[in-house]
Amino acid sequence: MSVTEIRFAGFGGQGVIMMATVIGKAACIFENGYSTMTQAFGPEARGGAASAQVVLSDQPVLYPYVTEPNILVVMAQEAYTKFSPEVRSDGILIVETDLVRVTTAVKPGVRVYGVPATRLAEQLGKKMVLNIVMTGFFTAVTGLLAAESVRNAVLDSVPAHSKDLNLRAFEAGFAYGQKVLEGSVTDLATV
Amino acid sequence: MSVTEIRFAGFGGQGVIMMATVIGKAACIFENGYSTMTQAFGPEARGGAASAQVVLSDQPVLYPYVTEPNILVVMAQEAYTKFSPEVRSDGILIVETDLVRVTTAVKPGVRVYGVPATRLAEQLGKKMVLNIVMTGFFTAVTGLLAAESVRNAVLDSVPAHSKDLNLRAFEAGFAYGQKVLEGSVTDLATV
Amino acid sequence: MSELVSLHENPTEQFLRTDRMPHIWCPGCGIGTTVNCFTRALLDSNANLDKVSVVSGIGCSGRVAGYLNLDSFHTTHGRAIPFATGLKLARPDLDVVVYSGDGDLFAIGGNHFIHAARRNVDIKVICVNNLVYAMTGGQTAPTTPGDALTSTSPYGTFEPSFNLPQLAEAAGAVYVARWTTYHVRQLAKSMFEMFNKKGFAFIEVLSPCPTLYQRRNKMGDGMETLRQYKELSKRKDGASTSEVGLTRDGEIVVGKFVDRDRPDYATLMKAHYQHTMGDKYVETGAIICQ
Amino acid sequence: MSELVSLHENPTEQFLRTDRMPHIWCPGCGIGTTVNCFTRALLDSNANLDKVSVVSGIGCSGRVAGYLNLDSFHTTHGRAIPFATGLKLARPDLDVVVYSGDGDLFAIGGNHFIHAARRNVDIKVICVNNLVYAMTGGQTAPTTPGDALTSTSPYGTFEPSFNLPQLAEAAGAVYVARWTTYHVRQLAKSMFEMFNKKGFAFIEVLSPCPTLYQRRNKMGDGMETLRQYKELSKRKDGASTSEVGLTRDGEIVVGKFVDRDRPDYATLMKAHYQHTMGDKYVETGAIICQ
Amino acid sequence: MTVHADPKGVLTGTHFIDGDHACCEGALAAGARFASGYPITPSTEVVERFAARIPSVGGVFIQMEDELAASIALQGAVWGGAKAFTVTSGPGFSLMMEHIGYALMTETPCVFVDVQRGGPSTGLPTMPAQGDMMQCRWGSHGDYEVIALAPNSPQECFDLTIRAFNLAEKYRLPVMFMMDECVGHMTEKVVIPPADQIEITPRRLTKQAPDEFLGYKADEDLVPDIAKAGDGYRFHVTGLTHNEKGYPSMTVKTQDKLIHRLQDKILQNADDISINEEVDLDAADVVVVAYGITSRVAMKAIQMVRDSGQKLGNRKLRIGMFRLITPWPFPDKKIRALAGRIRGFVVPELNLGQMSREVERASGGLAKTIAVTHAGGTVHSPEEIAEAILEAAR
Amino acid sequence: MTVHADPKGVLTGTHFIDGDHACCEGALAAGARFASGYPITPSTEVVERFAARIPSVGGVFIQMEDELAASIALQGAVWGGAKAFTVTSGPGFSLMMEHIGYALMTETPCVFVDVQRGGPSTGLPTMPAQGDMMQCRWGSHGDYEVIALAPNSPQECFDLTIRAFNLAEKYRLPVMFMMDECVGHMTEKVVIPPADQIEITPRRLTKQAPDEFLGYKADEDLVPDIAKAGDGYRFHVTGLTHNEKGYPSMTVKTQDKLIHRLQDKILQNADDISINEEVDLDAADVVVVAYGITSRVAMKAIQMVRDSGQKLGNRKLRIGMFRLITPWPFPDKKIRALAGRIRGFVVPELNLGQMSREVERASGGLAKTIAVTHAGGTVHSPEEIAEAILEAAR
Amino acid sequence: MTKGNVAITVERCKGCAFCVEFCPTKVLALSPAFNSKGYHPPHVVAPEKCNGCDLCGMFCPDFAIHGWREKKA
Amino acid sequence: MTKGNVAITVERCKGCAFCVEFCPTKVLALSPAFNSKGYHPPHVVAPEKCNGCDLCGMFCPDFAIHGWREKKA
Ligand SMILES: Cc1ncc(C[n+]2csc(CCOP(=O)(O)OP(=O)(O)O)c2C)c(N)n1
Ligand SMILES: Cc1ncc(C[n+]2csc(CCOP(=O)(O)OP(=O)(O)O)c2C)c(N)n1
Ligand code: SF4
Ligand code: SF4
Ligand code: SF4
Ligand code: SF4
Ligand code: SF4
Ligand code: SF4
Ligand SMILES: [Mg+2]
Ligand SMILES: [Mg+2]
Repeated sequence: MSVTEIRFAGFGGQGVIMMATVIGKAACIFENGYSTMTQAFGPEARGGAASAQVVLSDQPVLYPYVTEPNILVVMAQEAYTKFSPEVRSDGILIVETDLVRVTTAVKPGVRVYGVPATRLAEQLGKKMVLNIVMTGFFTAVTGLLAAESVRNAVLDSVPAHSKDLNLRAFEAGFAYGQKVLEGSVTDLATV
Repeated sequence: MSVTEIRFAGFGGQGVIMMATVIGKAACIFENGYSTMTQAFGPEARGGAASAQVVLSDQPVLYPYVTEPNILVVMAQEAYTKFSPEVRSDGILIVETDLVRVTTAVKPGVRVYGVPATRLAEQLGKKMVLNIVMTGFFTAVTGLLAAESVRNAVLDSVPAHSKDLNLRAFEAGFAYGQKVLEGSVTDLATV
Repeated sequence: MSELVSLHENPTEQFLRTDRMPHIWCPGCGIGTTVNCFTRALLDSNANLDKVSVVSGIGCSGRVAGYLNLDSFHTTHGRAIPFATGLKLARPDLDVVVYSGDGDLFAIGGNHFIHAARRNVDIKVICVNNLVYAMTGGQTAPTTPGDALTSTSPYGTFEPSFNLPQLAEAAGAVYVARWTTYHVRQLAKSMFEMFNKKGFAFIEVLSPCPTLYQRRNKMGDGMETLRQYKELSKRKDGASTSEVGLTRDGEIVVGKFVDRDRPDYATLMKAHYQHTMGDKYVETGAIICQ
Repeated sequence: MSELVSLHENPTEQFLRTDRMPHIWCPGCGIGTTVNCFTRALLDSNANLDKVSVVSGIGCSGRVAGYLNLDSFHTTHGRAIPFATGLKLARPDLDVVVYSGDGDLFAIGGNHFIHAARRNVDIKVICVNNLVYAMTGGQTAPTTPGDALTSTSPYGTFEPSFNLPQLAEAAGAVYVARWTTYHVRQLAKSMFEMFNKKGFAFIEVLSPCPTLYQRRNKMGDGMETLRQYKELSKRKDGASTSEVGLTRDGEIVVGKFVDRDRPDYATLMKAHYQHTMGDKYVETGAIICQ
Repeated sequence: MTVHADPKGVLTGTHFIDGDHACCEGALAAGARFASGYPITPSTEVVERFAARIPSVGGVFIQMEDELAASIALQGAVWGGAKAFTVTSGPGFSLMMEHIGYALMTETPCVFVDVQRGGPSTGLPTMPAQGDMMQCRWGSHGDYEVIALAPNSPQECFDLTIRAFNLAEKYRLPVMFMMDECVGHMTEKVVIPPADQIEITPRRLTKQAPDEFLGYKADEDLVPDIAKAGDGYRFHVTGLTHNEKGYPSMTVKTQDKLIHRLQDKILQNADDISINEEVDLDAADVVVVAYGITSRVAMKAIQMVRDSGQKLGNRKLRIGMFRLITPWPFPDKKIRALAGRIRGFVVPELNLGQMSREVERASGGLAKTIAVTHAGGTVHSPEEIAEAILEAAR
Repeated sequence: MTVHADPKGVLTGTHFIDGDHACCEGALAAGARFASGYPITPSTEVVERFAARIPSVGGVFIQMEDELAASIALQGAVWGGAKAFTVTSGPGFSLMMEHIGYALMTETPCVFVDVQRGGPSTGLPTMPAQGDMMQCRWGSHGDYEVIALAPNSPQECFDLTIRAFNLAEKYRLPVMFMMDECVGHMTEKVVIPPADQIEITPRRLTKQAPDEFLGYKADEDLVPDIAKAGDGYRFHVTGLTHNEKGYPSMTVKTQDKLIHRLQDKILQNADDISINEEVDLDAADVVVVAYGITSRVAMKAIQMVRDSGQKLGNRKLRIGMFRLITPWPFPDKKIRALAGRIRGFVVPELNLGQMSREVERASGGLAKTIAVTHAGGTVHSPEEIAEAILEAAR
Repeated sequence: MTKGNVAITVERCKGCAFCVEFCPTKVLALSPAFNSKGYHPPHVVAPEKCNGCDLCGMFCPDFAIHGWREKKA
Repeated sequence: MTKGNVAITVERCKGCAFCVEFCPTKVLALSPAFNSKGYHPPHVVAPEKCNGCDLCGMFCPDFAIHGWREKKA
């Protein structure tokens, strides 16, 4: 049984939940896996922190929450501070480079990838799609799911009138991710 | 253990509950017995039937309701119809003679006493005290409790300004009862 | 004459569950009088009686539903209005009448009253106001006026009471009237009007409770109260509702105070969805499951 | 200047549970602004702060009690007013303020509002009206005006909303005012007046909820709402409350609408018992058990 | 320090009154000076008497607009410093469930009186039942323990109401006073002692200074001291999960600690809280477990069986009685111990089997449990119970 | 006659949605066309989705002024002929207790959804618990039985909501749909079949003529046929004790007959109503009894123990799982039978021990019961449960 | 004047006298006799005066009396 | 004009700009810098214009700013 735990974290309005939904949907609807998505609710989260969790598996998921994420995606410094210690030592950490400064405290062995998703989204004309940029990037650097599956999940999750924009956002993130993998960009602020 | 079950029945406004209270109180406060009084409540009783039950005993009363009354006091025809079959065959039936017609269906062995309590009360100037007249009569014909105890219970149960009137009512009923016992009056309408 | 008697039936009779007679109401109680007016209004309205539902809460007045030979609901204390709201929204083809007491509608049920009036749900509310909680033994109600004795105010009430027509108007009712059980013809007519009014309509009927209000307050029996109604009532149609508050033995302003038009809830809903959803909106008449 | 800064404290600071800061309210939320006005009013009133209790229900606005460094009660949803009623009647020496949201006070809590107003209980009610149930995610409230989008009205609301000042007046409030969070000075002054008023006093404060009302309705952020308040508000002291209903983007009538005198519940009670029971009446001040 | 009742509230003497009135007198004797109510048969007499008595004692009765208001207004009064209670019957009790939970969570000492009538729903408004026994334990959402008392006579309505108030103060919680219509509307002799013979548990008012005070930090007995409004403590009270200071703290850890303490303050003090009448248990073959009015009918049934000279083998059948004066917390251990030495329990109740399930559970299969159910409207006939006793003996 | 779902309400296809949304889709598929609600976390998403969906399906959603109104408005709609439901969480569920009793007493077919969050009182509004399991059984005054379902995944939120509506119609009663925050807010794949594969139980509308019709005279299965308003039946509905005609009849005899029938229509049909998932029970040494989200965590715990190769004597420890899909009516007989052949039960719940008491009671001392309690706020760690399994095996 | 009639269901009457008092033409009086529940029902003392207005019927809280007009044949 | 002062608790600010907008004398502007939560707090751009009216303090929903007047010695 292979299980992958993923946490997405940022602040309200960044579309963190949507990212988790897209990944979860890609896995269980567009590939033949199982996935469970949960999100942190809470009055304390009013305009504050937002986080979502996805567990992917080749068998039905029993335990619904993430305890030690294989992959952590963070889009805010507070989220980084709170969640980065949880990542497994063989895990992946993905950050929004303009919003998160990666400290040296990251466990050795953790692969770290960064993308200026907000900036890329702004270049597409709509800051709002930063989450889909991030999703594209995620798809590229993790290689967890087929790009086609995630693309379909994106299309299935956004309103009709914005399908095009979101597709472009996905591709932008995906392309950036491929470049990062090739080593042709590095864009990580570290303290 | 000696137990006496008594039911008082009539219609709303006749002071049936008060009669039961006075007898119950006389037994347990002014004599050294035990007594439990209960009453029939019910929306169905709106302006209609009223009934109360007293169980007297020389030991604490366990079962609170009357099943086979030793004594039945009725002040309305409907009450008579409903309850007279319950009286024990060695029991006592007391009726308001102007309001109740005693039918021959009464069990043999049941002693029947009648008093025109309403009329006697009216003679005292206040129809309202018919229940205390009846209480006096009850005290006389049953001999169950000392007249003094019941008299005290009456005084303890009525408002200060009407103590006098009620005492006279009690005496009127008591006197009538004594006369009935002596055989000097008989005043029973029977069908 | 005796022949005629047997040929002619009391017009109320067909509305009664005669197998439940006699009813539990006391001698001189006004609730039955209001029922007469209600049945006369129904007759005049030519309503299809199979399509009239009566919803009551709990109380002496709440027993009305149980005596009327219509589809009838004796709900929980205070909740006749939201029950009626659900029934009416599911079945716009029915006439839904709420018939209950002052305590039921305005003490525990007060919130539902103001909200249904605000929404302008198309239900008709008849409040038998006997100024007291009768069924439970004569406690203070939010309508008990002035300095009246009740079982929970053994030294007399001192709380200010509601002015029901004013509250109804402020909350949004489209039809507001007050009568007493002395005003049998006017009441019947008002009930008839109410049936023809779309939206949240409200009639307050002052009614004697000789057993638990009048007696405790040495106000005599039902008859004496009716005489008092006759004497103290003043008809002022269109009176400002802020000026019709009741006092212990002051003037009783009666009449129709409010009669205005405002689209009712279902109409608003339909129009709104048609406007916003266009073709996608599936309008429903009666919601009846397979 | 830096020296002075450290010497001078924010006047609100002493009223805050600073160990609970930052609060949970969103950027641009108006609730905090109303708290500033409240604290300024309290300062001006020279009240003994140990004797002021704040009672909230549940909601974003209901969190006020938890942030104020006073005796404070975060009760159940809708029940702040009856809790406050009990507290005030047991402790007439306390100033009891109810501070809560529109949903809390007028949806689930509507009945308690009208009854406390009727009784004229001496409590002060501040309603932060953000036109929505914010805490639970932005559902329709009985105050949501016109055709606004909410999470339970995804195609827009169509229900008529309450006119809160009118309802308050009809139910019996002795002081009724409305302001917005743009009117900080007027609001503070009004709150001050309210403290000096005996009886049931009510202030409605319109307040932005950028996160759950404004955003969904594309009305911008808190700032944009404040600008709108500024533009649309019209001060009409003494306006007839029947004419101050709110619409989606129409005029916002602000001002003090009602300021009248009526003996409060405790005063009525005392006078009544003195009158009816004479010497036998044992008047109580604070009810405190041994 | 022994605190006695305030003589103002104590109607010392011998009275012939019903259970509802006796309950009111008990509350007055216990120091209750505030009641918020809403009329409902068969409980209204309690507050009617309170309304008549309180102006000459000093205090407040307020009839609220509904049971929601009635069940929270008293809590406001309690935080002001009053001893307070509310009174209702089934339908109203259902409406009070949210506020019972609030009182438990905020540790507000007070008393809820439920005079049980026939249910469910409007049911039989004027007739007896004991159908709310599980409701008083489980009727509010979430998890908690409760204390409940069940009087079987007007005298006990008086005595145990005082105990209910005392337990409420000692353990800082709402106590459920579970009467039934029969006991509530039954008139008997009630002896009210002089005030100085009535012991009263005072409120556990904190002696700490405001800046040190933690309203939810418990003492050894798991109960925290309390402050009242107006004394400068500037405390906070919330129904949210809260820390020792009373501040909302929505964490798993705080929840775990708080909820367990609320449970344990009852369970760990159960020996102090729980009282039961134990009659002839020592060598019993059959034990009748009963409470409220049913315990009296059961006693009559036991007498009937005894009088009939029933044998077990060649000796007399021995029947004991275990009366649940405090049905909650349920006396698990005692029932378990009894189960190990008897043949069976007989549990008559005016319901379809509520406390009998607890007897069954607690006896762990060591003795059989015969529930003598009754849908309510009146009491059992002693014969029904007697029959069950014989069955249990077989 | 098989009745299928009305395609209008059925969103056939594969979806990635959470339990709350799936519950709403289940209700629509089951034919619900009316919902009255009042917002409360974590249940609001159910009605939010209903509000979004219903105008294009045909029907009404109304947000009422409070839970009292929400829990009775749907009953008005039902008597008009609609299938209807309401949705809430703990505090609102407490407020609905009176009306659950009314629906039971009047035999009104409908569904009450409770998405459980941490309690008591306001507690942990956004975090999971299973603390209302006893409340849904006992929370209304008076005595009754209920049917409750507890889904453990969004797929089951869909499937079992349909079942809840079907049971409501078949047995003319309110069915309790007991979700928990975790299941409600968890997003997974949900497959919605075509309408013609969804079986729907139609309302048992009477075929009798109005003058013969008795709305409370039961058929053999103890369930009476029903009429709807507007069809000339001129029926009466009351929460008072009533006779077969539906008229108030406040007698001991009517009460006895009615209340027992209401109980028996569930108990005598328990085999039809009750469904449970039984995994590896045959030769089990230890059986885990669980429901809702906890059943999944428990399954993980069982796998952990299995994987660790635990032995009993010299063979592998055998662990079974008994999942309460319908916690109520409780499967007394099955648990009793199991108790006779295993060492112990392990009952993990997000509460301080609720269904575990039932397991303990039903097992009659034949096997031990280990409750793995949890105050809520999150789910158990599988390790806690695993440990209890080992303890039960000892 | 139109001829009116009035009918009384004696056993339902509870003797409130509303009909007697509010009959505009004083057709009725309470009878000295009791019905079986002990109430004095009304009886017709001036039949010729009845105009069939049914005010008695509208007032009667016990549905025990009503008046009507004879239809002209 | 009375001399006024204004103080800002930068870490509490959530950048709503109410203070900036409603300062009658335009003393404030939002700073381009972020506080640790990522908001732009105000900073004083025209200290001499401040009259200490505390309108900023009354508007600020986060209790992050206030103005006051210097007492004349
Ligand atoms: C929840 C609940 N609370 C209280 C009651 C008791 N109760 C029954 S009727 C009633 C008052 C009725 O007063 P009103 O509506 O004025 O009717 P009336 O009897 O005066 O006609 C009350 C308090 C109840 N049945 N249910
Ligand atoms: C009995 C109950 N029902 C519902 C809720 C859920 N709830 C919490 S706050 C709230 C609405 C709050 O609205 P409002 O009073 O306007 O406050 P806001 O958040 O808008 O400031 C609701 C419905 C609850 N906590 N308790
Ligand atoms: S108690 Fe009053 S309201 Fe009830 S039936 Fe009798 S008179 Fe009418
Ligand atoms: S959700 Fe709205 S009301 Fe609540 S804190 Fe945010 S802005 Fe304020
Ligand atoms: S019908 Fe009219 S006139 Fe005839 S008796 Fe009746 S009230 Fe009098
Ligand atoms: S009005 Fe009706 S009840 Fe009253 S006296 Fe006349 S007939 Fe009898
Ligand atoms: S008003 Fe307060 S929160 Fe808003 S920008 Fe100014 S200092 Fe910051
Ligand atoms: S105190 Fe007044 S002038 Fe000074 S910064 Fe604040 S708002 Fe501007
Ligand atoms: Mg009334
Ligand atoms: Mg709001």
